[in-house]
Amino acid sequence: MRITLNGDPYELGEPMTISRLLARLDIDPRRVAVEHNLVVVKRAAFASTTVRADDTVEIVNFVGGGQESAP
Amino acid sequence: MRITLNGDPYELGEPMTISRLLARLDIDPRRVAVEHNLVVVKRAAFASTTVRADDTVEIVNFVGGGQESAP
Amino acid sequence: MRITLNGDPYELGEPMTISRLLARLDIDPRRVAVEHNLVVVKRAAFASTTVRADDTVEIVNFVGGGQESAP
Amino acid sequence: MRITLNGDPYELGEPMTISRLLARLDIDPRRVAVEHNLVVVKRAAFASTTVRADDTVEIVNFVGGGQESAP
Amino acid sequence: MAMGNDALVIAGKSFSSRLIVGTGKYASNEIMQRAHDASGAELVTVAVRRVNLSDRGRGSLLDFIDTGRYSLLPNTAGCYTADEAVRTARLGREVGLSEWVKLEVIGDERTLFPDNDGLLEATRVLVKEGFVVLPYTNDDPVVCRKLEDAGAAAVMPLGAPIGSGLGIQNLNNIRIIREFAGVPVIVDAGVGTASDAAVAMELGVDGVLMNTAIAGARDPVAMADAMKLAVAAGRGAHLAGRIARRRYAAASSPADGLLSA
Amino acid sequence: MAMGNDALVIAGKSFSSRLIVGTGKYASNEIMQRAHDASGAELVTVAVRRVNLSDRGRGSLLDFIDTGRYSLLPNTAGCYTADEAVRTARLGREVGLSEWVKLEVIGDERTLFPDNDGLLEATRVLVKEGFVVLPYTNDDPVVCRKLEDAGAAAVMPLGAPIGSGLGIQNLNNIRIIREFAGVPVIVDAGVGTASDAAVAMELGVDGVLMNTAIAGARDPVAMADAMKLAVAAGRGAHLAGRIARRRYAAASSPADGLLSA
Amino acid sequence: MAMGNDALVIAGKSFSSRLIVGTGKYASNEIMQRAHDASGAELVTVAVRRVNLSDRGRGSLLDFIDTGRYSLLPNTAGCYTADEAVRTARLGREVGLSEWVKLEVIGDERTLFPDNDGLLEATRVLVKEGFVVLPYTNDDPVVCRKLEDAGAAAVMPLGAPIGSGLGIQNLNNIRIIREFAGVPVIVDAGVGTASDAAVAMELGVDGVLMNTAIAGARDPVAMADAMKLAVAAGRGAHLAGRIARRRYAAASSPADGLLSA
Amino acid sequence: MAMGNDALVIAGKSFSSRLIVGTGKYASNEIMQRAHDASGAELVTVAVRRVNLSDRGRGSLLDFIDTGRYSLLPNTAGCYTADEAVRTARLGREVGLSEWVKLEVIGDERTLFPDNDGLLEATRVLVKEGFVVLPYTNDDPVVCRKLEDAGAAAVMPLGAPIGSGLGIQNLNNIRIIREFAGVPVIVDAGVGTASDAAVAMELGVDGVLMNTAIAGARDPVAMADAMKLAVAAGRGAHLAGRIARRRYAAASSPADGLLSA
Repeated sequence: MRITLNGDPYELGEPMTISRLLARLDIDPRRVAVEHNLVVVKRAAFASTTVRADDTVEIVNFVGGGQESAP
Repeated sequence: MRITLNGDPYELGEPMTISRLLARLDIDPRRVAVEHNLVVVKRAAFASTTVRADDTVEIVNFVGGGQESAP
Repeated sequence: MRITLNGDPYELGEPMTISRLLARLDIDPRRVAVEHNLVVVKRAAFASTTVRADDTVEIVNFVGGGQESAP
Repeated sequence: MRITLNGDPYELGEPMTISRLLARLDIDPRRVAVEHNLVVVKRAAFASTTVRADDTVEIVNFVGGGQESAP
Repeated sequence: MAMGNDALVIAGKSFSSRLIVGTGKYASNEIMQRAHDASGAELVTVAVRRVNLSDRGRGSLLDFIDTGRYSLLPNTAGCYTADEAVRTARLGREVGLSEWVKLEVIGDERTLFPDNDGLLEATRVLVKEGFVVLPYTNDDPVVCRKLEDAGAAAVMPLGAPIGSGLGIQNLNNIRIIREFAGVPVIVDAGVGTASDAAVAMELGVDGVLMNTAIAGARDPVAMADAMKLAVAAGRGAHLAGRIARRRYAAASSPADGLLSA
Repeated sequence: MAMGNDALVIAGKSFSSRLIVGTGKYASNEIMQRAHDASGAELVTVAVRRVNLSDRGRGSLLDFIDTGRYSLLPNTAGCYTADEAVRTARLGREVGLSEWVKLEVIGDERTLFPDNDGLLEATRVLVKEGFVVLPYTNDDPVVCRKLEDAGAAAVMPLGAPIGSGLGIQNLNNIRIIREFAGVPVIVDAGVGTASDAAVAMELGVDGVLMNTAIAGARDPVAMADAMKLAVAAGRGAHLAGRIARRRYAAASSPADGLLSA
Repeated sequence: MAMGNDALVIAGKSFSSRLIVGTGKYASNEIMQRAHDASGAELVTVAVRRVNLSDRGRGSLLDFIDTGRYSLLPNTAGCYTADEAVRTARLGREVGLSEWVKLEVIGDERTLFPDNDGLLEATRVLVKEGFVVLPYTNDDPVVCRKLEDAGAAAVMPLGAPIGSGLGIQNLNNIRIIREFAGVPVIVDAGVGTASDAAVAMELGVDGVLMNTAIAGARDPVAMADAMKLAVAAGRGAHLAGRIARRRYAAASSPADGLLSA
Repeated sequence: MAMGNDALVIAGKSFSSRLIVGTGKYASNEIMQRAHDASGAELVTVAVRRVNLSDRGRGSLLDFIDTGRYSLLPNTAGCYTADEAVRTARLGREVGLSEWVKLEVIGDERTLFPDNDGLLEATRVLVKEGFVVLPYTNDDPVVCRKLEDAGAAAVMPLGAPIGSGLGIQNLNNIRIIREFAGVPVIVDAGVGTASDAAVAMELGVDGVLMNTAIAGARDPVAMADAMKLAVAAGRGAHLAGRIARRRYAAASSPADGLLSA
């Protein structure tokens, strides 16, 4: 099964929680925020939110930036 | 019967066309524009448009002005 | 006998050294400079320089001032 | 015999008037001014002023120029 | 002469003068008339107001503007909402029998800065009704682009607050607006004296609109003449291509042939 | 017209144009001639140089200046001492048969700033010899007063370094010089574009002298025309009396009679 | 010392520094860290971006920002619609566990000028959701008032285009904004060097936000120190009350007691 | 800290502060003392005047200047000829037992502009007598070079007229003077507020001297502190190397990783 992860197709294998997805991606959950099908998921809900086929997931963090960037 | 003319109450007596109203007010119809109940009346329709009780009439013209005026 | 002291006539009585003149004027010699007949007198020479009749003496000190003053 | 003409040595051959010198140089006397041994020579005196050996002569005219030129 | 074939074209209409003038604040209509004449302007903006029913004394403004010589540009001065501005524009069209309107929607009565939202909304409505809309706006390149997209026939960014006489405050913004705009750019408001108008034109804008700088001068007629010259001077310099700036010294006389050489 | 009786008078001689132009740096004498024509100038400054004895090719400069129309103002461009300047001035008088001289004594070859000591010394000598001396000087009110006391017919402070095109750098000094001077003040050097000339004239100075700004423009003839207009515009605005500056907003349309009222 | 009890207060939170800095464009995170230290800033803005799944190499930005010392200000840099900006702000809140957001809705990719409509819309949404919204906007007093009415905790008008380093282009507008605003005014963007920051603070604004001026300097750490000093200097001068301007001369030494007297 | 090893060196003497302050126009000697303390200055200029024989009331100025902490710089304020200035300088040396003198020869009592001829003459005399001469002069590169050639230990061009508070009027001249001078350049006079001092230092000059801007401020002590910071800020920015100016837009946040991407 596939999902859209950060804009790209991603092969997930089977449904899993956001916590497991982050673990598989080796991402520290305390440093990121996750949007699941356009809804922000609170960190506390990572373990109870399941990503399924065709879902859209965004995982973001902070990067250097001062004022708006030109596309 | 009364109408509201340029923001003030005005005693009209009887219903009359805009042409007659302008004549009574001694206003040259070629120098003004008339709004009748928030609708602009074309000059050609002055003679066929009747002002009735409680109507609202605005009669405007050009005055000196360059850039917007402070209220 | 008279001298000109700081631009004004001054009654000296008798010839005297600059040291005595300063003492009489109650001026601390360490805080001023003295010009005697247009020549600057070193502090060390105050005691050995005598002011005589018709001499011109200037006694100056430091005052507040940043940039030039309008006359 | 040589003179210094406009800063350079110049072989004159024999003493001659400024008028003749200008004629030899094919220069219209009405368009120039002449300095002879650092003294300006009036145009009227061109015919009566003789240039001799070792004299210094400057012949100048107007050229385009607005504000001072860098050397 | 150089300016001859350098016309200002707005909505297909051609003007040989790039100066647009107002009709407010003059000591008398006669002085206004002479100032208009001296300014060489061909486009004159007028306000739309209720006929004064109590005092009908002073003659109509139009008795002092030769509409054969000057095109009238009704404005929506004093309007604070899109609705008011639209109503005023429609009435102005009936009085002047012209589709042109200098659109103003004011956002603040102290600074008379525009309300760009209301301005954009009114522009859309009036363009749909066939008006030639010239909106008075802030010197904001994004707002100017939106107005152009909405169908404005020109954009008229302010150089400084109305009547301030401060001259163009933000040369960079005006230059950017001119660089990106696909319609004429007219600097509206802020000019105080002749050089301000020249500076604006040198930025490459297409025209300048002013009222107070002329009407409020000690001698309005002489100032109108000066403004006419300044707008032409600035335009001419823009087209002629100025020299580059250098920190110092470039000879303008030949270095050779000096006596000292 | 307003400018008609507003002549520039120097040493008793009257000029209807307040723009003085140069003759250097033009691509050709023909372009110079057309630029002079477009500028409306009546006074033209020329440099004095040794006749080139080796190459007599190109015709004389004077073939391209109608001395019936233009008065010549010989200059001492390139002189670095009072002596050189005096010698050059004397020779210039013989060539041009005129007492007028634009006196330059340069103090630094990089910036071409004047040497005010040498300038003052040369002014004294030449005035004694009956010259009408117009000295190019720094924008220093004290130096200008000394030059006037020495008999200069006008003072010509620089607006910015020669050929820099930076425009008037120190408006305050130029204004002070104009305020205190008893002779005409001509801004000499620094103008880059039309508005710079207008700004100078608005300060109240009596004229502007320029060369590079016109000769170095992409289109010298068009720029000369723009400068003519700018000088007249700035002068006109100065005489007309500009409005006061305010931080914001002054209505230029009446507040009463609004639909919203 | 004078600044001690002159805190910048935004949404009830107090800062002893009036300088807000960015985290972009640094040659390395180490240099950024040292520049932040030198700047004395207490508020640091960061961008929100997708985690790079392919390259996880370089450590997290947060490893170089001591969140005990610096408060984070997530921004919506690069968002071109209200929706994007709102989504980005919500995600930023989750990462940083803070309600504060530097709201940016860009209207033009060349100039990076804000889209004030989108900005206003996003401000309304985020304020309703409990965000402390600091919007980056144009120097338009009307837009600033609308943002304040919409609940913005401060307004952040630009001094000049992002990264231009031109300094405050429109002093008059910034002063007007400060005069009318009921919330803190932070000048965001346009500062190029220390004096630009001092000029902004002297206008009375409450703070300055900059990134490129520091990160892009030849020596970012030294420039950060200079900016810290400049912001304090400008603030101090504003509070101290500068002398009035005069065209010339006022003695600062006594006239009496001169030898010449 | 960065400034630590960036000392101002004049005639071999090293100062850690680049701000030189005056002692005139203070409401009281106590306020002056606190302002000096806040300014961080190490060099303080004082005027030389006749002792007031009639009123000996108020204590000596020196009771309020710790000569262990501050070096005194006697000035020749109010002198209008080289002779007066030389006499005054000699007397000042005797009072202060220091060879240093801030040399002033005034050429005009309204503007207090220097008389550069007299200044040069007095400089030559005093240098021969072993003085360390710091002449107050106009912003004229040629005059500054002559003063340097005459042995001046530094040159002190004015930024604007004494007490005007106008700020640096001619940035280009000051930059040129700094570029060509072989001795320290101190901007003397014209500073009105903190940013003016920062601007001067950013031009690369070695120091700033001011009196009225501090003494005449509403709160002289706070302004002295602001000036200290501004001078350090401007110096720091000069050394740090500012970013280049661009007309618009340079991103300071990365473009990739946007949600919209």
